[in-house]
Amino acid sequence: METLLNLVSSFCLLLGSFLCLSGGVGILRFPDFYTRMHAAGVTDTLATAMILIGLMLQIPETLVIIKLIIILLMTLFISPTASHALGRAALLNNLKPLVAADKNHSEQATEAGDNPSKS
Amino acid sequence: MSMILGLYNYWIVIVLMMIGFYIIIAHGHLIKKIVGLNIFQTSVFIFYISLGKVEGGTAPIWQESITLYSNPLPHVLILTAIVVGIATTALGLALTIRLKEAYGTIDEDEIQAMDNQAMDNQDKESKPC
Amino acid sequence: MIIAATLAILVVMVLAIIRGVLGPSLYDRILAVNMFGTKTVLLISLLGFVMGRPEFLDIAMVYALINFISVIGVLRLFEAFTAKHNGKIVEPAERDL
Amino acid sequence: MFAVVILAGIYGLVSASFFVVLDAVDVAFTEASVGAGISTLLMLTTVAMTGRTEHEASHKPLLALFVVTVTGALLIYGTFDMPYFGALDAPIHNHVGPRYILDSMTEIGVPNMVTSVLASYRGFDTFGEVTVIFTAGIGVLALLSVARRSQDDAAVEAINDSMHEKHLILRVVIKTLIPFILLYAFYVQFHGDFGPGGGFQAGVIFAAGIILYAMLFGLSVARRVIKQPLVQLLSAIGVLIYGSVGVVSMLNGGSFLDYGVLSADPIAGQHLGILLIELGVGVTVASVMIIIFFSFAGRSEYQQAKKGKSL
Repeated sequence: METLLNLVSSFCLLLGSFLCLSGGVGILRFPDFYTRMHAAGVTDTLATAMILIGLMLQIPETLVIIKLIIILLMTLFISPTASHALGRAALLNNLKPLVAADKNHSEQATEAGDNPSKS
Repeated sequence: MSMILGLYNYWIVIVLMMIGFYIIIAHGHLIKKIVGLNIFQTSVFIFYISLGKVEGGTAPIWQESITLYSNPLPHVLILTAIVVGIATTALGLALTIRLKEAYGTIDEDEIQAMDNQAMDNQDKESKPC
Repeated sequence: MIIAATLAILVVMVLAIIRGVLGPSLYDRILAVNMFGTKTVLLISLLGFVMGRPEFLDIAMVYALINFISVIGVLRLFEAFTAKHNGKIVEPAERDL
Repeated sequence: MFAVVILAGIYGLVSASFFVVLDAVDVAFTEASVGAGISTLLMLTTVAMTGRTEHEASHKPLLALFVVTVTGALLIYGTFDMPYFGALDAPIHNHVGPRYILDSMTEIGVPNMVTSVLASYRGFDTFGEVTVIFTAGIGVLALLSVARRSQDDAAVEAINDSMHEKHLILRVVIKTLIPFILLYAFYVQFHGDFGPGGGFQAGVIFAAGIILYAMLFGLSVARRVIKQPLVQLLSAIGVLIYGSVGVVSMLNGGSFLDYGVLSADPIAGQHLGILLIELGVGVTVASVMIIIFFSFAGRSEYQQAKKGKSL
């Protein structure tokens, strides 16, 4: 039982670390804001969940597990909301996604951030 | 070598402190000055906290099985200092806002130039009398 | 295993800082701050386990909350700012900083 | 300038994790709630109000660099005599530190030594700090408060209403989240004896919850929920609670802020005293933070309204 728990916990931690790293590489390497946000937002949620579950399996104390569950719930609540707000704000301010067809045009828009949609 | 390993915390603090100091004296922009002040402040916090650290000790919350704790005194001092720091920072920012309203700029040199000009004008006005 | 996860998170934090410094637009920077914040939550909970005193998860909890508050706050303020200035944003100047 | 401020926010996050590594959990707690959240918000508000562009600097970096280098070199020279990092025989660990660590459990009976030192051994210091915070709150109020007029209110509310249409998801999520934030603040407040936490942190977290509400639902709505005169009164009451605990302990025959005499059993008296004092600290810090934010946001709305009129 003990070894099984350890094994599962190690697996979760490793998976979480891997997801974290891929998110980090994504946020650095992707070409425009929206893809970066995709990398960060998607990995953030799952990686956090994985690492926290891995930690939960490490310790028998109930209070600690409850606290970890609270953190997990809070992250699940918060991080998609934050991503939503961020993406929405960027879109409303005419930060255009980088599309292959009008690459030059949208790059200009990204730089200038001109004429926000609300008056 | 042991000196480097033993004293590196102070050197980090000094580097941070000097960065903050440089920002304060080299930039005219008042908000940047406040940011510099914050960096300076945090370096002092780190200095105190690193003084209180004991090798092998843990956080000063009493537990049956633990005998070696870090020193709680610096923690107390810094804990209050942080909250006081934010309060004073807010005061500084409030002053900045009022300066902006009064002068239309928050660049130190420009404010000084305006002050000097106003002073000169006053002198010119008062001389004929 | 915990140590490995901690190291991975440290690496990701460095990457996020790089994005925060580079980040061409303001939103990239906010994204970096947000990501940095969630990673800090993880780092602190992992560090609690590394140091053998996992009851300090309270700090991680505060982090999760405060990070959210600051991201929302930044967005709201920036939105109010752009609404106020009716689009006269000087984005190129911001890039130079 | 926004970038500068946001990077300063990251700096706050980093330094808080630094404090965790150095065992200072209470300090990390405070830095987490203050450095990452509120100070960034205040700076951003100021930047938004004063304009985000910076003029080409006309400073002389060489002289400044010289001064900084010389000072830094002297300071580094000064560190050569300092005790090594983490050494147990450093002077700081041989003065009053051991007494706090060894006797606080028998004298005060509070597991968290930081709380016992903060509220009991060094109650005078903390009283002074609370007064400083209170004074800073008054200062901000004096600098930024705006005489309110009803027609301004209507204009501001119209702007806010149009904005809120766009934030449905955020509003729903935050509405569900805020009770938990406030509850958590109370947990931090009353759990400060046993784990990291206490009045300072709880006050900041409570204020952060209110600030979140004010940001999403508009300042005028928040002001209707939390009356500003009440908050101003509360900030004074917090300091008064603190001071009066000291006076009561004097009346009971002890010295100022000596809680042992508050109850028949000295340890119970200490517990009671620390609880009351932390309550006073929490009330003052929370209300001062709320006052500061309300003043900043109110000023910004006032400027906006004035600009709208002149156009």
